[in-house]
Amino acid sequence: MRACVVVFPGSNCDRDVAVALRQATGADPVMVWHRDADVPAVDLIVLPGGFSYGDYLRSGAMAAHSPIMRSVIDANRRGTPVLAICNGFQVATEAGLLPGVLMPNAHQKFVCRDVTLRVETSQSIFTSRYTAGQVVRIPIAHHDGNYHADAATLNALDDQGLVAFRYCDADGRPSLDANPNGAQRNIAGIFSRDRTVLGLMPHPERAAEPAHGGTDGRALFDSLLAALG
Amino acid sequence: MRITPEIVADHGLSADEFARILHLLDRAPNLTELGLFSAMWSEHCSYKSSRVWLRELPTEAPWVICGPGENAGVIDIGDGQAVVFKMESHNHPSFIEPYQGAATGVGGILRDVFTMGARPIAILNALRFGDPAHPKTRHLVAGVVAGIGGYGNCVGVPTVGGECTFHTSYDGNILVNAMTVGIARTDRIFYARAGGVGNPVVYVGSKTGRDGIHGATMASAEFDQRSEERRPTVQVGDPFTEKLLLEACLELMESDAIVGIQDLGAAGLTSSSAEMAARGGAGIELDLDQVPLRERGMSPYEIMLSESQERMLMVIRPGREADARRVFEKWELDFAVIGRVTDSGHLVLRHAGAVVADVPVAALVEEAPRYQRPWVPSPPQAAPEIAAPADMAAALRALVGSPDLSSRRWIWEQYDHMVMADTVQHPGGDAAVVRVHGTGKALAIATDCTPRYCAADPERGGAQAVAECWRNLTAVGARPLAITDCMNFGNPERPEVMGQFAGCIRGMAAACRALDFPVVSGNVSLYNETSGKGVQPTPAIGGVGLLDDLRHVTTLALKHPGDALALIGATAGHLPCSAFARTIAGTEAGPPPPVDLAAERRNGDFVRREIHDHGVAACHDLADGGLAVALAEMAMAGSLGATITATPGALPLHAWLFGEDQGRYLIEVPAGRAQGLLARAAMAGVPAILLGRVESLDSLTLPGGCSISVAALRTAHEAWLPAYMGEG
Amino acid sequence: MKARVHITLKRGVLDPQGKTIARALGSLGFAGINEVRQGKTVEIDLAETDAAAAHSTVAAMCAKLLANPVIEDYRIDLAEG
Amino acid sequence: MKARVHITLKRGVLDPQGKTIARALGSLGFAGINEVRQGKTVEIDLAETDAAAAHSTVAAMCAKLLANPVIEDYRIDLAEG
Ligand SMILES: Nc1ncnc2c1ncn2[C@@H]1O[C@H](COP(=O)(O)OP(=O)(O)O)[C@@H](O)[C@H]1O
Ligand SMILES: [Mg+2]
Repeated sequence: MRACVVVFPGSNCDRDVAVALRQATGADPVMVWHRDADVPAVDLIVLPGGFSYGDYLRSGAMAAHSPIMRSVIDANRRGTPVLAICNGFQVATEAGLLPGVLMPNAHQKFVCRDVTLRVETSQSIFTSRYTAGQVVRIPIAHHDGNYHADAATLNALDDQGLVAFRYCDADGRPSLDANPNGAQRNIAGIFSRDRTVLGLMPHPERAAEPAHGGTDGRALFDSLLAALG
Repeated sequence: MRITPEIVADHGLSADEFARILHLLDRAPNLTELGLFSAMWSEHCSYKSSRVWLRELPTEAPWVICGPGENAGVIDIGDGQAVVFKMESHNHPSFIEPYQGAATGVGGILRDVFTMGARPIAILNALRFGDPAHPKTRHLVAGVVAGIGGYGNCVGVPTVGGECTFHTSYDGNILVNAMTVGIARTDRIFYARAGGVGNPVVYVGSKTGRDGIHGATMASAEFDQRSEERRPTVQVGDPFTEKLLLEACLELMESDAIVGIQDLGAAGLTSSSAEMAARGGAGIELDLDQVPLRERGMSPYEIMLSESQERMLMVIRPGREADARRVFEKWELDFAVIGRVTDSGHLVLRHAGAVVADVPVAALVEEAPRYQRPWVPSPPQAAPEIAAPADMAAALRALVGSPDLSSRRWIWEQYDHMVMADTVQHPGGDAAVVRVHGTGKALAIATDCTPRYCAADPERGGAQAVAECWRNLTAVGARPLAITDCMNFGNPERPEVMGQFAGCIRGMAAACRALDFPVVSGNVSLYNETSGKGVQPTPAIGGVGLLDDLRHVTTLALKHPGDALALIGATAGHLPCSAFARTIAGTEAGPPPPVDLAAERRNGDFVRREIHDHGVAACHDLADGGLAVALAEMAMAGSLGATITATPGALPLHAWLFGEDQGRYLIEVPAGRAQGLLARAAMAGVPAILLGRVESLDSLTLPGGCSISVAALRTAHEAWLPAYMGEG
Repeated sequence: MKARVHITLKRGVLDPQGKTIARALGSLGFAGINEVRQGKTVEIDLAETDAAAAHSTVAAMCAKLLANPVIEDYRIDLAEG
Repeated sequence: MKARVHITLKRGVLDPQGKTIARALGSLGFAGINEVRQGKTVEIDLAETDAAAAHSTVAAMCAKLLANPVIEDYRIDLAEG
């Protein structure tokens, strides 16, 4: 599997996800600077976490309109999967790769901690190594993770099985208490309609090896390796 | 413009100091030159009150690569790697504008570390606020915590630990101390020295605006009504630009283009150019027309004294301007050649074609005044009687739920403490543990100080702060290597305050020597005083230790029901000046516990050896709240209970449970290994007793049969801070 | 010319910032607050001197970057500058 | 009544957001941008119906919470509502 990681000014989880990719696949991803005209021919494009353009104006907005994103969108149209983590998720929604928007957390504070997530489906190249309904523990770290979309969009996500992860309690219930940021319907991650884009607020690359204190994120990278070779 | 006595006074210079300037220059300075002296001779830049005392601190060890005097200290951790670290205060700005003050404090200390060629890998913050009941406190806590998080999170360096306590002495003067730790290659350390006559002097980063002019003099004066008028001088931080600056500097540092580099901190271009010239024994000539400006019409005075953030000054090798420019333009930062190195020994400034200042560098730096301020020793404290509480369990619950001992989760969950994916031990333990990227090694990092001890007995308090930091690093299994410090005190012109300063330094020096724990960098913040009321003496200590093998990392959480608990170190039941005395008995009087540095070392070395050679399941040092609080913290972290089977002997139970005798640890080992542990302790001359055992039940059983639910303790422990912040 | 763009959340979109401000004002003792909504303004100083041209440029900026049509409305005010 | 508070950074105070927006607009191909400054607005819907009383309440809110006088200026507009 050949992957690339798009680096925007202000990205800061680019190295972390590159390490996780290398550990899972044995190969170093290509790091692509945002001013490069095109993404290279790869099997996977990663939009990493961080604070692209300082999260100024709206998180993800300025990165979403940077030149490289046109190339990312084109590649995805031609079928290249996109993994969009945290700030990457914000970029992906602003760029129209995914529906909805990530608003500031309901409590107006940055939040960094482990959360429990329910894996909603194993029917995707990103989640095949999980089982549907599995409860996993993965960290979040964001100020703007409050997923918002209109009712029609939310219904469509649910009806078409496009919600990938939901914040839940230890027993797998997506309760109010388990929701760390006010996201509608406890949504932590969603797929695009054709399931070639996954956007998620939690950081699987921070739960990818024993030194992290948990390895529940590893299966996401293993799923990709299984699907993409 | 004629320099009148009023202008001199407005610049924070005394009549004697001005006379000294006249003598050094052999003429009257112009206003720009007066500004240069005012900044460089301020307490903040010159250390004029503290320097004579700081010399007493030990600064050397075989592993020290660079001690105090540079932007940060540097120590060797083997394999060609070095740790670069420093702590700094941003107290006054944070009181005036908590978010931006704290944020720019983090920005400044990050630059101090990456300017030396290190990639920052961890941030810590040591915070002191006023009485929780004081009307300003809540607002200050909210702003400071958001500001620290806002900056560090955006730059992408994890904030992994710190301290936060409350005391009424900080009502008008909060303390915001930030520490950064970075990793560099030992053969690629960069120093702030100008060298090579004719070499270009280069400015990079953000543009210069009218921000923070006179920040250094503000940090060197007591607060009064007029501070309000100085308000517009607060700087706004831009962490996004800092991230770009960090990456650009580290990228250029891969080449050999840089001769010397220094960040622009307090007193901006003035101190960076003068200090680089002084360290390199050179002169510098600057053309101020070349400085990138944010506003039109800035005077030389303003350009030189601006404290705009996210800027650096470099001397580069001749002919390398184009390479350097390419790197900074890639990162969309300003880049300008603004001068050159000379052999004149003078700082010469040109503006609009004229020389606007010409001052010997030595006059600004080496010739800055140095004072042996009068001081009086702090009076010894008589020990009060501390009565037993009616209910031990209730006292314990009240302590773990008190402002100073309750959980800081509300704070550290606002900090990204995991970015860089190398945080092995999160906030909440004795020390943060951060892996050295790509290796099996890790650094342990902690900040410590117990100001009430320092107030009661500065010398003991100073020694205790260093010892506690050393103990916290030891408790996670690390070998403590060196410290940085941040000396926060009141007005040094008061002999009592200087007495506190002198006492703390003596105590610190003794502890550093006894523990082989030298000081490699630090910062002094004086005049933390409002209307004659100073803060408790607060020498914050930031320590770094090394774990050669990550597998030895030990946490404080209880692990296995049935394991034995052993108490290492002697218990004398010292209650005066303890957290119990303050919170439960309502008295702050009395002397702090004695600090036996030889025992501290013996006990710590023993514990570390046990962790390495025999493995321990859990380890925690005993500090505020003594044995009972330490045990409660271990139980809460592990969600397990424990039964104490040992008895207090001749001591009153409350003194045994809550006394704060130093040099102690609680460790968990498999029951079958307990006797071996005790035998080895006896051989090493280390006091150790079997304290009790870990239980699967959710309760702590204290001597006398009283028991308390761990869940109830946790509720009390977790509740206070969110409730105080209005989120209960 | 100077353009000021006012960006507000669409009616019906929950405004957590506004809610937090309303709560904070309440706890400071201010009564009689029905609702608080927060918005932002972006002031742009343009070299363009023709009002119509400036307006259409700024509208393009809004569409491309300044506002997110999923949740935000905007309004443009122009002034000589 | 409805009050709208406009909060802007004082002249001379660095505006990292404005600076970054200006740069992003530039790289989107918009030319002739001299400067961009970002501010915020807080719209408060008050039960109070008297304009003078409303104004003084909102001014107090600004002083106490909404604006930070160290780095920000503010302006209050009132409207029937
Ligand atoms: N301001 C803060 N920021 C981050 N972590 C903090 C802060 N204050 C306290 N902590 C963390 O909470 C834990 C308890 O702190 P403290 O009681 O000072 O520890 P100790 O008594 O072991 O020195 C530590 O892990 C510390 O790093
Ligand atoms: Mg400790």
